Amino acid sequence: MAQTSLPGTGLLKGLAVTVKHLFKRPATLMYPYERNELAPRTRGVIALMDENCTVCMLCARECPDWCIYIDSHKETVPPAKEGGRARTRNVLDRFAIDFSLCMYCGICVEVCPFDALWWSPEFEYSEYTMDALLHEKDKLREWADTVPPPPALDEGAEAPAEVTEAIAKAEKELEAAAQKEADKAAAAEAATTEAKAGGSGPKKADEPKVAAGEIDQETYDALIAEGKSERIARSKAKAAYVKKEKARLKAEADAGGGDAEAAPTPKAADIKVEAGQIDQETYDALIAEGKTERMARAKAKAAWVKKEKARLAAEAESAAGAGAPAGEEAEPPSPTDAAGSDQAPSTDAPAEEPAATRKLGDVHVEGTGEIDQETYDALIAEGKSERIARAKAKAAWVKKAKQAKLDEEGGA
Amino acid sequence: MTVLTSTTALAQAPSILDVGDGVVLPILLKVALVLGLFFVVPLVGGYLEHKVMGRMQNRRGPVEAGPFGSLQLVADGIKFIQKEDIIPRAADKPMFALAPGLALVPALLVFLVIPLGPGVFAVDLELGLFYALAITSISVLGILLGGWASANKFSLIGGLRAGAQLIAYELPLIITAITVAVMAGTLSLVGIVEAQANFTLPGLEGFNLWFVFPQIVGFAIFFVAAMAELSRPPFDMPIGDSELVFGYMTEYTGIKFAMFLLTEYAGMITMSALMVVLFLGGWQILPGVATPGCEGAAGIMSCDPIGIAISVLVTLAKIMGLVFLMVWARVAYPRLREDQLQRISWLVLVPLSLANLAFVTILTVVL
Amino acid sequence: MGLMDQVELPQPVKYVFNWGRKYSLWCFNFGLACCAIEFIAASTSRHDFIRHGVIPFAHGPRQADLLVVSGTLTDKMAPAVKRLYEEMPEPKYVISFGSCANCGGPYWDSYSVTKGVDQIIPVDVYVPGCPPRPEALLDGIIALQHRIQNESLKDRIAGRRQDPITLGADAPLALEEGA
Amino acid sequence: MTGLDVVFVLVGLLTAAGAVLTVTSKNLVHAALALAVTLAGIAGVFLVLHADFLALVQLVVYVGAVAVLFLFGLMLTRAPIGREALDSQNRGLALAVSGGLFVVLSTLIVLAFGDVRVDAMTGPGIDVIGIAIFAVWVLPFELLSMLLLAALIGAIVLARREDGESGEEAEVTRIEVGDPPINESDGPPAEVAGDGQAELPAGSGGGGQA
Repeated sequence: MAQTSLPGTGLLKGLAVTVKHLFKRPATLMYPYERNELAPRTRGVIALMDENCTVCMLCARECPDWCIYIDSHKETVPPAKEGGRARTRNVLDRFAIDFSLCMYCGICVEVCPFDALWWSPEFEYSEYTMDALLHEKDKLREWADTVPPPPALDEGAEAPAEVTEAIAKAEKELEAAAQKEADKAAAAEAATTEAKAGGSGPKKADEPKVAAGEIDQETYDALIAEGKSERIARSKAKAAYVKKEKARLKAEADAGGGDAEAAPTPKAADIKVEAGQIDQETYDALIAEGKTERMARAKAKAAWVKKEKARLAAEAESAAGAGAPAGEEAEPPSPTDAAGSDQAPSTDAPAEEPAATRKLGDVHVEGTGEIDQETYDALIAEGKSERIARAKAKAAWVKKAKQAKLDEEGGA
Repeated sequence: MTVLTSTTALAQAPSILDVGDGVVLPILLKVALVLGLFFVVPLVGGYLEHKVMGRMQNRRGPVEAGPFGSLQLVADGIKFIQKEDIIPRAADKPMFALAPGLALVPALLVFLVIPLGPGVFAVDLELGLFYALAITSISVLGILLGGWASANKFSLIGGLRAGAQLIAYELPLIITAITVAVMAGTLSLVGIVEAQANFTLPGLEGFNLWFVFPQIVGFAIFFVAAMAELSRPPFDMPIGDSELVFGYMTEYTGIKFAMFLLTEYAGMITMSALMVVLFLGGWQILPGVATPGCEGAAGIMSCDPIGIAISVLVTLAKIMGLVFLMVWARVAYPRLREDQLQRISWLVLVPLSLANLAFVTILTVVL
Repeated sequence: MGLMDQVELPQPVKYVFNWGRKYSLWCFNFGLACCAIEFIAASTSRHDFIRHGVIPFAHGPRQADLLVVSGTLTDKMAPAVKRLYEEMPEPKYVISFGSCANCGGPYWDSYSVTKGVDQIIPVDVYVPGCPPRPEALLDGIIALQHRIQNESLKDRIAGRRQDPITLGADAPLALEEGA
Repeated sequence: MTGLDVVFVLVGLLTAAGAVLTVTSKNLVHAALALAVTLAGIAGVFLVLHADFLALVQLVVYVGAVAVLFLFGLMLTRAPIGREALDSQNRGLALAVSGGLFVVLSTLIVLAFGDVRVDAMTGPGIDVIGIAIFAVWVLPFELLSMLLLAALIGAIVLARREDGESGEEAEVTRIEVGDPPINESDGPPAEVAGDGQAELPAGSGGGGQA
């Protein structure tokens, strides 16, 4: 205390401090309904992309806890062409991580030479029995669906080597295709208007993405036709299906949010949603995927809160933009839905996109990490690794951006 | 809630043994009133404590159990019923079982005389104030015995601390209550409320005042002493969990533990109700403001049902306000040391309350 | 207790009783290592598990319903955990929080570490992590509440009596029985 | 026999049972509790006689204070409060003293009030009691209070320690909490951290030192 103060001022000061906090907003995160935005490489759980695994056993050997169990057998692959030599390769039979023992050091993820192991930020897998914490291959593969895209590079950072290579290649192609410029520009324009029409119309039948279920089957057929093994084709087709299903659900949610009725007090600054309801579609989808009832319920609740927030944000926006119909304002985030993970910040995406498009005059925009979704999906469907697909999709995006810029200049 | 006896019958205020008009129904109603008060209001107080404490600590407090977590204490109660009843082998079994009841019953009996509104009370004793203070002083027997019977050092020390604390703070509490009785000229709680409706300071005729205005010192003494009597933080040395595990409650489980807890919460309500009656004008809305639907000075006499309902609500609101103050102090201040506790009582509160009593008595005689 | 572990209660009563137990989990934290910090984080304003009816830091084992063992359980400490668990009144629940408590974790090969708290007391929910996030504890608590809501107290107590966890002759510890 | 008579008999029996238990109990704390029951029973008897004020005084003073102090003393001192057998070995003497006392008291009471009829339905109000104490019997009352004061002083004198073994509070390190009296135009904060320095006003003190 200051030495001149009256006796008792300290007591009053204490009361003042506490009562000040009474009127502050609580810092509490309403956990099952609200979640922290976790970093993409949060050490939540280790996911396995078993198609990348070559059974080199590096992870199991480096694991300080020895909590990785790998079984494999050798298969003889017949020669690829006449006169060749038969080769042996390892086939993964069992890959299990004992998460009751794991110390989450991440050495296995670091040493994996083929990007088969990934960190996923999921942490909700408490169990009633300890043996359920031994996650087998299938479970680990499921976690791989939850791995979010890597964080964007810093502003002005040097692009990864594969990206610069791809960009150089794309530029060459661009120059080679200079004479067809006009046709391509027209095509691109048509494509963008089509996409916008699909976005503004709340009817889901117009969207090309809705037919995703059949595409999933196509992917499978294509892969089988390409001579991939049945297992790989199935897993990839499944991944593709999950991705597309999620995208579709999001699109539906946004379409549904567009024509929603007035909500009580839509404040733009900070939207608070009273939780307690669940998103039935998500719930059904998760149950159908075989998740436990508890997890499905929690996730559905979170999805509901997310949707509700998006809806309120859209409403607030439409209220601000005086007269603009809500349906147009709420653009479907599906084109920017990067890797189909449910962790992607869906509310931010539509707000960022127009700003990025306007800045396209600057050629040096390539470092921002935008990717061309169609290319990406196509490459993933072709069975390329996620990393390569991303790099190529980035290159494709740069290409398109340049075309758009050329168009603009030509128009002017 | 019901209108039980006429308020104007102050002259023939009944004795404790006069249970009513000889009809069974009023007695049952009184029992229902007291039990309802006893079980519902402390739960509301406990819920308020949870929530206020949470918000003052930037938390939300209970949310899941019931709407806005309002059934948290109900859930606690249901759980305590189901818990195993452990009696330590070395414990004095009859005493161990008796102690929570001995602490709880006095807390229940105090509710008999608490007036919530005009005519809304179980009995209006001529000695109501004295009765309330006398009954609360018995609770300490249960605490002391519980601490001793547990055959646990921490329990024993906790019980002794509780005993020392209650004896130390009983004195300023009673002296301050006597001061108010001197001002009001009666020991009846209803009478004290009515006295406040007519109280003015000489020279300020026309300005109706509650006793808290001339007696702000007395109110402060009573408030501090009441918190210490109840072992509420920052005066919770008897259960000081950093030193004594849980004090006299260390060995208690299940329903017996719940009885001790209920004693504490009920005590919080009764002490707040006493403060409301003694200092804050009972069921009056504001000094000199008549309650709608009531007659008499400042509207405290005969009321129609709406007036009674408003009065009861006003009383409950005042009680909850004081509970809020107690929780506020709990959050703001750290626990005292045992010697600081005794020093505050004997060297500050007792002389202060004695001087206050002398001052008020002399003024009352002179004026 | 008393009758409740003898007879199967009718459904509505059972629902209410289970509901009461579910939302009143007075929590006794046995903090042994770094996981205890995450437990404390779960009790602070950011995560605030009082929202779920988990009243933190029960003063002693007698008032606790939920024992959270968070951290490395050493052989030296094991008797204390078992004793405190036995001092808790039934029905009581245990959450094993973090890899060390689950089965030894990084100290799986240590001479002085008990390989999992479930070797000495029955565990209801295992929370994985090293250490787990505070939200992971909340998830474990929600899982436990889910379990409590659907359980039968009679079966629980009967199961407890049938196969109590006692350390056999081959166990590494020599605990005093009923310590 | 009215309802009050029934209550009187019941309360009387309870009181007597408590009294018997007080002297027969082998456990000192049980005996103290039985004494509390006896004292509370006497309060009940007063209540039956419509002496409400007296009953409440009995409760406050005897049950609330005296019994608690008894228990307090038992638990603080080294009295055998456990399961140890308790026998003072003076039964004959105790019987003689208490029997004699009973005979004397009952004779006195019968002689004094034997033929007085008290109307049981109207107890004296507190105003009557107040006037009796502070007007009629004020001298004996003041005498009694002098006696109590003497007892109080005597107790303090007895309880006081000698100088050598005084239980004074140990020295504790004082920690100054709060805003340090720093003025940005003045000397370094180390200078104003001292105790003597802290007494000075923040502005002038630091400047004078610098």
